[in-house]
Amino acid sequence: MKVLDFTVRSNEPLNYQNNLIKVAPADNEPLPDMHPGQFVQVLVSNSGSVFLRRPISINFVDRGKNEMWLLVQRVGEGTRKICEITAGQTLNLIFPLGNSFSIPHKKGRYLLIGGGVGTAPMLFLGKKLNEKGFSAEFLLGGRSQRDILQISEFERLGSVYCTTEDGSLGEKGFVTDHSVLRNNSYDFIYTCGPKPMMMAVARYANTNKTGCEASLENLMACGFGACLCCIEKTTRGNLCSCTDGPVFNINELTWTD
Amino acid sequence: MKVLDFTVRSNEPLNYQNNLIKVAPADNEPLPDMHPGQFVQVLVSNSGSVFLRRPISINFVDRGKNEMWLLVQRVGEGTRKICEITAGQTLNLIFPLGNSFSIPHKKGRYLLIGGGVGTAPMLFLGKKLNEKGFSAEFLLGGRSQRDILQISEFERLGSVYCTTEDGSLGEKGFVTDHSVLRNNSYDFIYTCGPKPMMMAVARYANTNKTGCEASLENLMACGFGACLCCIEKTTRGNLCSCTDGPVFNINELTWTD
Amino acid sequence: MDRLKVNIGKLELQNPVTTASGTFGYGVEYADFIDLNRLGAIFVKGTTLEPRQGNDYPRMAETPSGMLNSVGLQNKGVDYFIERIYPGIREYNTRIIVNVSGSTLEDYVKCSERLEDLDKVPAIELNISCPNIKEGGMAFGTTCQSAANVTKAVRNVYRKTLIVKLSPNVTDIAAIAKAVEDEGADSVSLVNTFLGMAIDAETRKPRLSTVTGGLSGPCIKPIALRMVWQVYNAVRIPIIGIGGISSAADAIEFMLAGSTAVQIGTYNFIDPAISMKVIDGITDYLSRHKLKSVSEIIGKLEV
Amino acid sequence: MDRLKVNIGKLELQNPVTTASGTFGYGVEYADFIDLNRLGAIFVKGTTLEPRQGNDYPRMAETPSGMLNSVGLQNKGVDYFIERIYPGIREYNTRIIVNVSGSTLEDYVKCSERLEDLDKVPAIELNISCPNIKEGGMAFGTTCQSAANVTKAVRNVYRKTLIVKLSPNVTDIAAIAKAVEDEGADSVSLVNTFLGMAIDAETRKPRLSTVTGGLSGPCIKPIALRMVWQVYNAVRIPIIGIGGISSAADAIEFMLAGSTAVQIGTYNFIDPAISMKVIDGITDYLSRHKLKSVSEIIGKLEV
Ligand SMILES: Cc1cc2nc3c(=O)[nH]c(=O)nc-3n(C[C@H](O)[C@H](O)[C@H](O)COP(=O)(O)OP(=O)(O)OC[C@H]3O[C@@H](n4cnc5c(N)ncnc54)[C@H](O)[C@@H]3O)c2cc1C
Ligand SMILES: Cc1cc2nc3c(=O)[nH]c(=O)nc-3n(C[C@H](O)[C@H](O)[C@H](O)COP(=O)(O)OP(=O)(O)OC[C@H]3O[C@@H](n4cnc5c(N)ncnc54)[C@H](O)[C@@H]3O)c2cc1C
Ligand SMILES: Cc1cc2nc3c(=O)[nH]c(=O)nc-3n(C[C@H](O)[C@H](O)[C@H](O)COP(=O)(O)O)c2cc1C
Ligand SMILES: Cc1cc2nc3c(=O)[nH]c(=O)nc-3n(C[C@H](O)[C@H](O)[C@H](O)COP(=O)(O)O)c2cc1C
Ligand code: FES
Ligand code: FES
Repeated sequence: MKVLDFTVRSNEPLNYQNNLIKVAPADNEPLPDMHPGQFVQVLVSNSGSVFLRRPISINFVDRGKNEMWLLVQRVGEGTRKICEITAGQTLNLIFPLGNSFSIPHKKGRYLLIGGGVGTAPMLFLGKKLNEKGFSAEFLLGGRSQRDILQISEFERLGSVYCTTEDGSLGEKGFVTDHSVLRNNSYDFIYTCGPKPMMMAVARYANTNKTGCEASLENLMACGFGACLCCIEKTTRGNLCSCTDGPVFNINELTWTD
Repeated sequence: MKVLDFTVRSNEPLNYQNNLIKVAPADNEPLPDMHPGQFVQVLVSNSGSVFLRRPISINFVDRGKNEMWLLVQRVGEGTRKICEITAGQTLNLIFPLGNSFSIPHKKGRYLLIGGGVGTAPMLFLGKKLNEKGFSAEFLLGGRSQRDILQISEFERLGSVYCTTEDGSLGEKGFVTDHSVLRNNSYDFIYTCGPKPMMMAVARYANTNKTGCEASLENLMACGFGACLCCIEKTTRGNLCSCTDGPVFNINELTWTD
Repeated sequence: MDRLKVNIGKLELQNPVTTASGTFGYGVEYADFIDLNRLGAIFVKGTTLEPRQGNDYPRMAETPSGMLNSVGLQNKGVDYFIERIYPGIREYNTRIIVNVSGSTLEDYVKCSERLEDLDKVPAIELNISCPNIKEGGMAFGTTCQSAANVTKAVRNVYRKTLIVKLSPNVTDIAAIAKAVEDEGADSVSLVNTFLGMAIDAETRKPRLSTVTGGLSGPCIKPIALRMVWQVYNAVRIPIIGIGGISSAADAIEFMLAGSTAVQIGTYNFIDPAISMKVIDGITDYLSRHKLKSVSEIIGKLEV
Repeated sequence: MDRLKVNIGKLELQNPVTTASGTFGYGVEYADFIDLNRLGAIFVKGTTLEPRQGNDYPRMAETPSGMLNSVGLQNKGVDYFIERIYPGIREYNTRIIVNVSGSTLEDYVKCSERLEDLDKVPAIELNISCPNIKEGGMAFGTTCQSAANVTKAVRNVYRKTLIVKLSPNVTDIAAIAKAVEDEGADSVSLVNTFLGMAIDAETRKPRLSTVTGGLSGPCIKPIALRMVWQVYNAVRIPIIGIGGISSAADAIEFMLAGSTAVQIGTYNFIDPAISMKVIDGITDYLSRHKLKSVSEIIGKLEV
């Protein structure tokens, strides 16, 4: 973990509420090891009302360009202000934080399910699986066509299935309604997105006795295990979702909703 | 008085610590009447630690371009953040605020003395005097050559004399040491700058029985008479420097140090 | 706009959005920025029996998300108010409520008495919580006994709506609210400023001439909100919530915690039109949440 | 670096910059960011006699220039601390001070007793001011009598440096400081968090599972500073200043107001290296002001 200034290389709006921000260490030092599921804590220094840092997943790491990608959805003041930062400006990050998705040891059918901006860590995970020589399939859900992000990036890494609530892209409905889930069986499922979606995915995985990991988005103050604010009730007691998580095996979770 | 969004037309650094920011109403409505000595209250919306607005004098009004100029010296977080705003961005201002320098009714010798960024309102005042058909002379003081701002603008309006503490421009010393004060007598003196400078100017004016107005820079919370935080002790009791001032006749002031 | 109406004791306000004493002058200071007649009420400047010069400069220091002030109740006294200011503002089509401050119990009583006859002043707010005057002021608001005493004395001479403004600088604000309720206060308003302090590390001097001053602004909101909630659970009289309100959401939070109306103070300095935005925002909230009346949110925190 | 040395009772700290309990884990959480050995001291996590699960999620809400927390002293108990954590951290080359919390007087006494024998824990901080537990906690810190009782009881069994951490949720913090001084406390640390509250207007629910929580961060600094100044004028024992410190200037302000040392809390979350910057900033200040020792600024506010 370190605190480091990054230079924003580009900041590109992907749709009405999501920006893709590419950053590189301001001192040009090579990026350290980072793993899919890990996140960064972004300092929002250009706002009068944001005090705490904001957790954002590592969307992708481009080693060639020594670049890290952040996919940010504007939901409030903090994410809005992050998206206002322009190329050349500085972003101060604490990183890399959290545990990571477990990478399998052998070939198999792996399904990566992302909802909304929860698709962010799935790109990095898909790439890691590819690098290991494993194929990945992606099931992406959103309200409408415009909410499904980075499709062409995902397609480079494996098969992509989509659901939209209005049917404007892929199958109509929620991710867990997609036919791919009925017609196939998977060796492991990874998921990140809104809690109700992840709970539905977990139910599917349980029913089908498929291993499954979910990445939680609990509220965080520090992001590195110091405040105990981000706890998640688990079968092992209250765990920190910033250090013991954000990725949890669904068997450990005691979600009640 | 109104609260209005302005669009920043340009923001140009004049030296290591001063920026000239030109703004125009975002809605393109013509600027209302404004008078030299008046100021604006700038909302600093891009900082995590600035809460109150910052008072900045009206440096110049360019009616042709419907533009107002602000000359800002970076002394702390607020002024630093104001100077970070780039062309095209928005600046929210409350304006025009305060009383103004009294404009004479007949020709005479008028000396406008500014120290540091206190020269800001003098440009607008010099222009107003010119428009009335009166000539103005400017005595500008600073620590060093680079601290004397907008000389060519001033030269367009009248004779310019300078003092610098290190002698790098004009006469060496403080404004009140300048030979022009010994060699001439004036009908009225206007001054704005650091308090010790204005007090020295006031002493000179008193000694020479010259009328004199000074523009104060008291700490302000509101800027429009609502909080009573900015008071100045005067012969008429505690007055608000934001509504009864910022310009005071030195005869009213009870400066003790 | 009936859906915004609220009642503070006998007093009906056209909406719950009012402006806090000492931050809104006599209203006129804001006439360029807003339609004063749209306000629920204006709490005018702290008024004392005798004129007061207030404290020396500097009287203000900026703090994180807030400010300290030590104005010290600068005002020209109640007689000047009645003769010179009241005639000018009595035409407003909103409620004018005078904030009554003092150093002695007698001051409060006499000042309140003189205000009783003003036909367009339907209520007074008893400021027993000003931290910026040497004698009296906050001291009255920090024990149940003294708060009860001053309330009782004023209640004896003042028959219109009596609002008592509480100090947050206490261990148990609910007990004090209870004490003034028991003496016949029609309403409590809370909070006044928190006693705070700022230092200039470079000069080693206090930033205020008075060393300490009153803290206000968004920084105090979480504490003020908690106090409103505690008082709501302790008294039956209506509460006017105050402390760092800077948006309609803030105002609604105060109402959910138990405020019947709110006062906006310091944030008027940042955005002189904030009060209008808060009124509009509350109306919008009611529509979005399909509520008929703003009274449906008062105290309706779901715990 | 002798010029930075300060003494808290019998205890010498290499510099006045320490980190606040509950915001700094056991130190290890920050080992990647800073050299822990440079700290004046580490106040480790609130420790109780028995293990505590803490409160339910959500435990945190952001507020203007601050945050609310209701962690509720989640910890594995004093025995676990002694057996499992202490061996790992006793090698630090800085002072380790344990924050002792409890629900009953007996809890405090027993917990303190067990810590007395730890050779590398030269002091404890008695937390009589936690607003986040149902019983005990803050209640001990809000009256002189109860604060005195718990101090006395612990003083009887604990001979090393005893620091009592005061609650700011009181009318007269100086009186409470005086009461614990009279019972033999070696030092007081202040302030703990302010009881506050946050509401989500849209859902009408409290943002914390516990409804209320403790407010910390820069927002509270002006009040905390005032309290340090008041306590400094009331007691003779050294004060450890706490509340919203986010820069060297803040730390110096607390020292000018009368603190012998300071604790940095919430701001560690924003900048995990802030403590090092504060140490460097104080050194720089001493040089710029041509001061030989940091003790020359303690209580040296020029009023
Ligand atoms: C480990 C982790 C990884 C994340 N990765 C990403 C990512 O890659 N891209 C992305 O856009 N967002 C991500 N998030 C969510 C992001 O942190 C929040 O959206 C952000 O903190 C909201 O801040 P705000 O100021 O914009 O909104 P606020 O004004 O603070 O809140 C707006 C709304 O968002 C909710 N919210 C606030 N904080 C969080 C949070 N930490 N998690 C979930 N909801 C929250 C609030 O309850 C509120 O409803 C991640 C969160 C976590 C914990
Ligand atoms: C009527 C008026 C007109 C002004 N016109 C201009 C102008 O045209 N250009 C310009 O650059 N500045 C002007 N100032 C001064 C400017 O307002 C302050 O420099 C600014 O508020 C400082 O804010 P900050 O956040 O940068 O500094 P802070 O961090 O707040 O303070 C930095 C230093 O500046 C001092 N300071 C803070 N506020 C003021 C203030 N209001 N007046 C004087 N000193 C202050 C502080 O005591 C401190 O020493 C004017 C002030 C007034 C009252
Ligand atoms: C500059 C200033 C002057 C004030 N004067 C008074 C006053 O005269 N009487 C009073 O009861 N409260 C006074 N207050 C307190 C406010 O009315 C209000 O209670 C407090 O500021 C908290 O609200 P806010 O955070 O919205 O400002 C004053 C506050 C400020 C900032
Ligand atoms: C998340 C969190 C947990 C805390 N836990 C404790 C604790 O266990 N014991 C304690 O005495 N104080 C605790 N505190 C209070 C801090 O030690 C400190 O007194 C307070 O946060 C004010 O300082 P700050 O504004 O610098 O954070 C906690 C504060 C926070 C933010
Ligand atoms: S966010 Fe602080 S411990 Fe997880
Ligand atoms: S700054 Fe508020 S009255 Fe002058």
